[in-house]
Amino acid sequence: MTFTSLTDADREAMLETIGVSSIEDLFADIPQALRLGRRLDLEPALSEIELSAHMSQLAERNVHVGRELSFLGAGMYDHYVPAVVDAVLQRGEFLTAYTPYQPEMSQGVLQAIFEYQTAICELTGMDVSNASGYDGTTVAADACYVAKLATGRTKVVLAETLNPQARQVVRTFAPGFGMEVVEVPHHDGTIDPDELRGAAKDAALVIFQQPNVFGILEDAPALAEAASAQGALAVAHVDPMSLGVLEAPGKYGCAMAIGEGQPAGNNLSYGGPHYGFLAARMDFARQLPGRIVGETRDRHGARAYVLTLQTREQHIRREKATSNITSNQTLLALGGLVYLSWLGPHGLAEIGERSHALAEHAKRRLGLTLAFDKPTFREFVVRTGRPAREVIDECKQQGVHPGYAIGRDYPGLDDAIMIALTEKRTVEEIDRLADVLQAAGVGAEARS
Amino acid sequence: MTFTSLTDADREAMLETIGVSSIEDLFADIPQALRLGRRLDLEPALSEIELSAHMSQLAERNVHVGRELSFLGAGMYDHYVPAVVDAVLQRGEFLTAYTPYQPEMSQGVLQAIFEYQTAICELTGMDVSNASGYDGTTVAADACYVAKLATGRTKVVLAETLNPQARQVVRTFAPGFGMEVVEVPHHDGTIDPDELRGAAKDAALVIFQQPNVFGILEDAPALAEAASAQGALAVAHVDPMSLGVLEAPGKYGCAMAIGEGQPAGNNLSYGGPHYGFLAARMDFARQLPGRIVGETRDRHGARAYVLTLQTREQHIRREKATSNITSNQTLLALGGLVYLSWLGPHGLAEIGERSHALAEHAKRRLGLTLAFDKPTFREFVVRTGRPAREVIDECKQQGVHPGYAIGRDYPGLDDAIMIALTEKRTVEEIDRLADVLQAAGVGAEARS
Amino acid sequence: MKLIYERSQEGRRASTIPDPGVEPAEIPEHLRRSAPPRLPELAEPELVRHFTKLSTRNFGIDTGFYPLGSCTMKYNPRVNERLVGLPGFRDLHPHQDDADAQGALELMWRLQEILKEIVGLDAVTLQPAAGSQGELTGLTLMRAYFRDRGEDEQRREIVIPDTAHGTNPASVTMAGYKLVRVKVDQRGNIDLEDLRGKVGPQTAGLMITNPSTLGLFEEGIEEIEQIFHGAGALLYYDGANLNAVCGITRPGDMGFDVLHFNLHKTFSQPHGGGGPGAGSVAVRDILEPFLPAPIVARDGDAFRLEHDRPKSIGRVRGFGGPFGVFVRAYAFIRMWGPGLREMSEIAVLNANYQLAQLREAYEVPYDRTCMHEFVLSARGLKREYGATALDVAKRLMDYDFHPPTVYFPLVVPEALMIEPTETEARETLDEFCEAMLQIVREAKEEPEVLKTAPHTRPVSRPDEAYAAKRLVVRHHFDDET
Amino acid sequence: MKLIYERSQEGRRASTIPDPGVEPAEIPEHLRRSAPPRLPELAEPELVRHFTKLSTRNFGIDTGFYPLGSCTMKYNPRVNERLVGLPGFRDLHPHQDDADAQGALELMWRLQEILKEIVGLDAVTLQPAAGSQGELTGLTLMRAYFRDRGEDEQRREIVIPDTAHGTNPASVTMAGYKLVRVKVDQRGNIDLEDLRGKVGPQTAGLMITNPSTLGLFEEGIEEIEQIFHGAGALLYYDGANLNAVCGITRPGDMGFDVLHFNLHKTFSQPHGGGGPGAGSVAVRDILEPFLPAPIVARDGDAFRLEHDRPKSIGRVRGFGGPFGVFVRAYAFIRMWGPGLREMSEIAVLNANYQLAQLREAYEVPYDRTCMHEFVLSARGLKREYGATALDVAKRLMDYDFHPPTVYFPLVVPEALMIEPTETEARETLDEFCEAMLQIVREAKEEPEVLKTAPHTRPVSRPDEAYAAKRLVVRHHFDDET
Ligand SMILES: Cc1ncc(COP(=O)(O)O)c(C=O)c1O
Ligand SMILES: Cc1ncc(COP(=O)(O)O)c(C=O)c1O
Repeated sequence: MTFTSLTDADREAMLETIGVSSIEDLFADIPQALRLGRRLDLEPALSEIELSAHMSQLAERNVHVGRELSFLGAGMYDHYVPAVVDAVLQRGEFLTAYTPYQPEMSQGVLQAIFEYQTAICELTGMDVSNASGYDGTTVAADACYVAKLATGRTKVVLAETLNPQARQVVRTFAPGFGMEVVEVPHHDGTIDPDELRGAAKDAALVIFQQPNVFGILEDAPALAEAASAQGALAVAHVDPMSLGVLEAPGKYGCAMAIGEGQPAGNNLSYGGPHYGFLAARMDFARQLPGRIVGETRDRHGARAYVLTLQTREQHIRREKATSNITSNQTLLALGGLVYLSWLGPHGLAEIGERSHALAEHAKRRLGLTLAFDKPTFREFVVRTGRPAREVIDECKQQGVHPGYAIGRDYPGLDDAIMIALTEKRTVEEIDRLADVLQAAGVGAEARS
Repeated sequence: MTFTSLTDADREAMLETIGVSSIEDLFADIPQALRLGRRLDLEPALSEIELSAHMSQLAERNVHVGRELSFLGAGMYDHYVPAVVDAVLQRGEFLTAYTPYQPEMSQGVLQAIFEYQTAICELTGMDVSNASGYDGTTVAADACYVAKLATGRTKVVLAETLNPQARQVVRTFAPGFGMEVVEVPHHDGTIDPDELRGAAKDAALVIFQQPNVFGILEDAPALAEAASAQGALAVAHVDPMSLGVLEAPGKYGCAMAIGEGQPAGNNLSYGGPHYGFLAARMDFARQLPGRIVGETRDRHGARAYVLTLQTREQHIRREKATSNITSNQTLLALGGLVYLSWLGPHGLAEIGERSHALAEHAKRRLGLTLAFDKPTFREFVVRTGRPAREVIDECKQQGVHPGYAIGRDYPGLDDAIMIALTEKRTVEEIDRLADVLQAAGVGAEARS
Repeated sequence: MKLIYERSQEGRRASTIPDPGVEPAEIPEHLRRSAPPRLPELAEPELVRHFTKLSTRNFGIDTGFYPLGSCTMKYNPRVNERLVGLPGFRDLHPHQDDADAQGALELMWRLQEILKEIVGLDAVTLQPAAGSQGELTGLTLMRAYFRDRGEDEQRREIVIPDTAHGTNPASVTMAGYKLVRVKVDQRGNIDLEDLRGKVGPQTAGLMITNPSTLGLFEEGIEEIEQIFHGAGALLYYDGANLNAVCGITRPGDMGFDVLHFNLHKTFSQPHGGGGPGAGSVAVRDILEPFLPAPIVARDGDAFRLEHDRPKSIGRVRGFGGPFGVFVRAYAFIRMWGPGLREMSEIAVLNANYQLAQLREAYEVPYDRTCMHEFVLSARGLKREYGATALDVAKRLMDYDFHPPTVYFPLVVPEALMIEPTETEARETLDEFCEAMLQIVREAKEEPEVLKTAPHTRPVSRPDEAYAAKRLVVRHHFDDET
Repeated sequence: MKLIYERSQEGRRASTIPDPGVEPAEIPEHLRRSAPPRLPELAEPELVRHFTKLSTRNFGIDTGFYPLGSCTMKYNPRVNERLVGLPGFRDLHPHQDDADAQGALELMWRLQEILKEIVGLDAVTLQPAAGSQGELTGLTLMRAYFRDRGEDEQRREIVIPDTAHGTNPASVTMAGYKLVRVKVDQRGNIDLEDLRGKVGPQTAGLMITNPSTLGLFEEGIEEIEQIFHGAGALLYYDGANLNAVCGITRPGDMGFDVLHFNLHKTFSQPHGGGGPGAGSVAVRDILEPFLPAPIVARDGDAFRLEHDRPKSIGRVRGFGGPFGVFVRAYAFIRMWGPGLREMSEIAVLNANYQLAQLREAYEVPYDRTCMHEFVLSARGLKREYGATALDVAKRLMDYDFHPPTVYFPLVVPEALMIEPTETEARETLDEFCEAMLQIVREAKEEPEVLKTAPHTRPVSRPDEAYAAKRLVVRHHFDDET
């Protein structure tokens, strides 16, 4: 009864209006044999009070980033999400609305998406952004479909230094798209532009990541150039938090820029929901998946915003649509917009610079062997000389999660840990990391 | 810079408009000798990120009711505050508004207060309620001032079973009001109506509490009758959460009903901010302190709400005002309204019945000697046979706070603990209380 | 109102970033940003005002009745927002070790179990990000199944009725299948005659909602099941309309082999102006080996992410899925408990109650007892007074209602698709119906009022063609050419 | 719009209360409730809609500019709402043992220290619930001090200027003092001539704000101090206007002996439609023994509530004070740090900037550099066009601004008291001034527009006299007579 208003009096009056004698009658069209005929076998209903207690117990059994000192990254980052983000997202008018099909009812969210699109375009140096994709992995698959529509080609080239989950998602869907996937291996942590150029022949697109999966800076301009030289679309998978300090993909010849929005304004939330972003040069606007908001004028000539280029979409084009996406991640993208507005250009640059500086400091402070000796951004891979899982377990006993065991994704790196730094970390915390690693027998000579 | 918009360009343009050359010039009227001439000696500024970390550390050092099993009550109760309350209070339009001086800008809060006043009148059986007092102690002092204005008498009679903090506050302010305070002692936990009748002679008012400070049910109708018989105003200090099951003071002859609103919709928050409520028979409307909202019509005849009877108030009547109150506790009272609306009459009665039933169950389950063998409501005092502080400390080692050491307020009860039950508690938790008490050598025979 | 970029002033900011007090670090010159992104620059007070004001130009369920058919716009319990905000959920890193994420994994496991019971199927993946992705996942599972049986080359077709939601055909194409359309009969059911001719050894499966997008239960479902299973094909259930049948009938019992949930619809997720959602997929045992990894598995009292699934189609999204959505869906279902059936009963009751009040004034293309939603046609209004479904929709705004879904399903001309959900009070249902009836009178008496509606919203009838022509899809700064 | 009671329907409810599964318990018959309170009955969706809609009929700082003079309506940082919601603060029982409330006590202790430094005094009590209660507390402290010296009978008078806020005289009466009024001179300062004649052995003290409610710094403050202290009296500082002078000048250094803060003003507490506030009181050492108990004391690294204060006036409120307000005030000050002075500088700059734009079009009764606020008079408008301060206020609403404080201070006819605060952007200040100037033009050209304003709000000029006459102060149910 808590979320419904039906009283017995209502029920009777309503059944009478309908002209049936019981609710059961309303289900007459369902063949008897198919009726369930029993109550669902679910646990007893909980009141809000009991539910809160139960959920608190579940939540307590998770070690969140406030409960241990965490250097986990690998695609999801513990950047600070300011209170204004929550405050805006919890406004019922945003929270409980749906896709702005009726622009008169939804100028708020339409304008917000338009502002979001602008922010993504500014970050990436692109002309057009959609209203969001599901996450940083699915936008990679989206990019493939765009490239197929745009080039007519079917070959997908992925850098091996692209996030493994993104590569897996592309592999899952490519066959359905009628596309085949080729990977270009890394050498010492980065992709060789010449090798990529070879692989990109006849390719619809090339997707590489900057900074790459190891936190290393690829020679992204050279990779983009290698792809474009073959007529393949160069697609950069970028970290939004790097774009205050790293060049915008649009400035080095990419056709599209995609990425995971989580670091920019979303809580970690055990992996979702977050937003994926996808932006492109104007040439590809008509091939993009998902919602796009455009500016127009209303009956009285006033500025207004609407969903535009809807002829790309499934509800109009059906089996010829550029994508099947309907529900997207607007609320999370709105979080991204609020966050980026809170930061402003200077805040974004500062986070980039300071996370990066902390990472460089950590490299020096830990004094461990780097898996790859190349310039990185805010994340780096060290070798511990011991099975990484053991080292991690021992550090966790001390309340420190030293980072991601990247050997899980890249054979031969079983003793490697990838350490991520954000603006939330401090020099003292890095000292603590050094201490627990040392106690775990890693970097014994590091203690200063 | 975070909460201000002033850029250097703004500053210059603004100074120019003003016609001064520096901000310093604006302070020319302040005698040189009085200028501080140094920076304030405060700790360095914190960013939101650092502040959050710092405040989390402080918060972590408090053992809140989610971290131990708590049977603390004694005026503040751990009832469940539903999520809708927060959701409403966090609406910026309510949260960041002030007193509705301009009714056109504030119909939202005015109507809400009108609804709150109605709810308080319904609970207490009174005709008029103000928009809130500071808390359950200050409304007792308010009631004294009302009674002085209404009766011209100056004697205040307090039941000894009235919350000690409320009595202390009355004692602090009564001299300023030109009133003197008399207390009527309890006998075996309750007030004797005949003794009260004697004390009430020439009194302006009598304040008693129902259920009283020990959780015991006074013979409230008899107390009210004893006060009224002497021409004193009978004032009941009531627990809102009891009023689904206990009679409304208006029904047994009280002139006023006051109380602490916290149990009804406010978080514990280490004692505040909460709301105090004060309601009265219509006869006393013109003596009440604080804001009162009334219904009226606007220029077009539409229903509207305004602050009314403002001629009582300090901004009009100044030294002749019925009170000096300006800022009150509207937001917390709004929380109360939302909460009471969430409960509805049935929910309120259920909480009362169930908390009460749990308390009776706990009495049986613990099997301890009661300090007073009289009917109680959701809270009761037991004797432990050991210094209460020791028992409490030992139980707390086991993660259970068994209750309030009421010997602090009432000499001779040094081995007593007052145990409060709310709808959040369960039979299993009472078992756990029994176990830890037993381990502390209390109620050894209680284990079933 | 102004764009946030138009409120921006150089040098302002809301954030302060702590200075870690370490040496600045280098970025290789040729990779360094050449010009800063022109993000908004404003102090926090202005930021909050901007978004507060924007929000007042938006309409949500919290604002009022939102009978957007097919979208199940039910009340979103506020407690769920509090629960997803618990630090143990909100701040849990997805790479956290299973041992330190037991609460989250248990929640997911329990949700898997609950979902299986609700639909009567054998296994669930929570990974898909939304209904559409659930469809693509389900179809990809079907292909994997047939590939495993050596039938993928042979079975190239998916049958879809004309009433289908646009995502269904779009997903079919994206999964590499060929679309075969089947007609709808006089009662709004799939035309069995037409169907039989279209199913054969080339058929991979059927894809339908049930109740259909007409809000009608597919009366021939038992026969349909036989036709497909008889031909060795599979049945896909689009779970968008599950709100009609929870605890009443189960897709698994109807014979469906694979389905997606729209957790955000049936189990009340705030739709957030477009999303997030979750498109969890349930399958019959024969399809289980192909489910995406990871899946949450239970060993005694411990829970873990099972990655090692050799026949899996692979990953469809990052990590285990949109966890925050699971928290809310799980909480929602736990509050209903075994009485979840009542949710669907009331949803269906509410819809029929409105249908009863509107069936005279509007045309009802298939006049049957509806399920949780119903479709009217404004064809009569259009013919007689020139008032279209769009006009009705726009005029409803002036009565403070969000319009229903319009012009869908496509088989109904001038369609108005109304889904009240179970969380609406009778008075609200009545008020909406009164407005709908009043609009019919207006169409007759003062059609101009409809044609120029809405009259009370911040904008009125923005020009979509103009938008598509100009293609201004981002703010252009003054200094740009 | 409807009252929540008018939306109520018997039998509906939002809450479910767990059944503990124990025997029901008795209540003595004659104490049992005879008829249930008629609280609202509605399901949660309707509840949320009701209050959401109500909120849209309210204007807060988050909505727009709110220059309500004397109330310091500055932006309320959102992070503070998050911080008070930390379970360690939100769910801490006030009877918790000191050892288990160390974080809360440390926060209060730190706040006490900070407040002392800001005002240059020696001791602080956080207990008072609001400014008014701070006044009453301060005056009661003064009485205790004089009683202790045997002078209470002799010193019965408190001097207050005509500009004083209404709470000051009201508090004087409630503290059992007699009020003596002192005039204001041509420059808006206290008339020293008048003052000298009113201070003597019968004087307990002075009570003023500085800057005064005219927004002007009391230029004779040094002399005033000598007059009072010379007569053995004390000086009370009403801290309502502290936003003007933080880090610039300190009441303690000016010679004040006791003051209250309005933590909710200066240190940015959401005013919540009327409250909560906090009226912490600071005193010079001579008054410290009398402060209300408990006070937070520090022993090394441990903090405790000190209850044992033999000379204390006693308690003025429950527990240690409005703790949630302390959390926010402490957080606010920590974000500013030693640069807090800048807050006051900008507040004063913003006020002078607006004053400069408006001083031509409106009358400025005391034309000096203002502090954080300024007072205009609409006397000229009234004389020439019949437009009153109230008309200006109402018309401002149509420009989406909250009106300033009107008709206060009483010494200024047709007063408009404008306090922009430091959190407003220059554009906002400009827009408000433009509206004020436009209104002057309107007064000239179309005075009716003013007289009938506002035109854009849910109601317009509700009849206050009618309200006071009818005295409908609660909903009356239909079945009542
Ligand atoms: C019938 C139907 N199928 C599928 C979908 C797609 O679901 P989603 O929006 O979650 O991708 C929708 C909703 O949009 C729908 O209504
Ligand atoms: C000058 C002045 N003094 C005292 C007060 C009283 O403060 P409070 O509202 O906190 O009781 C106020 C504000 O209302 C004020 O403006």
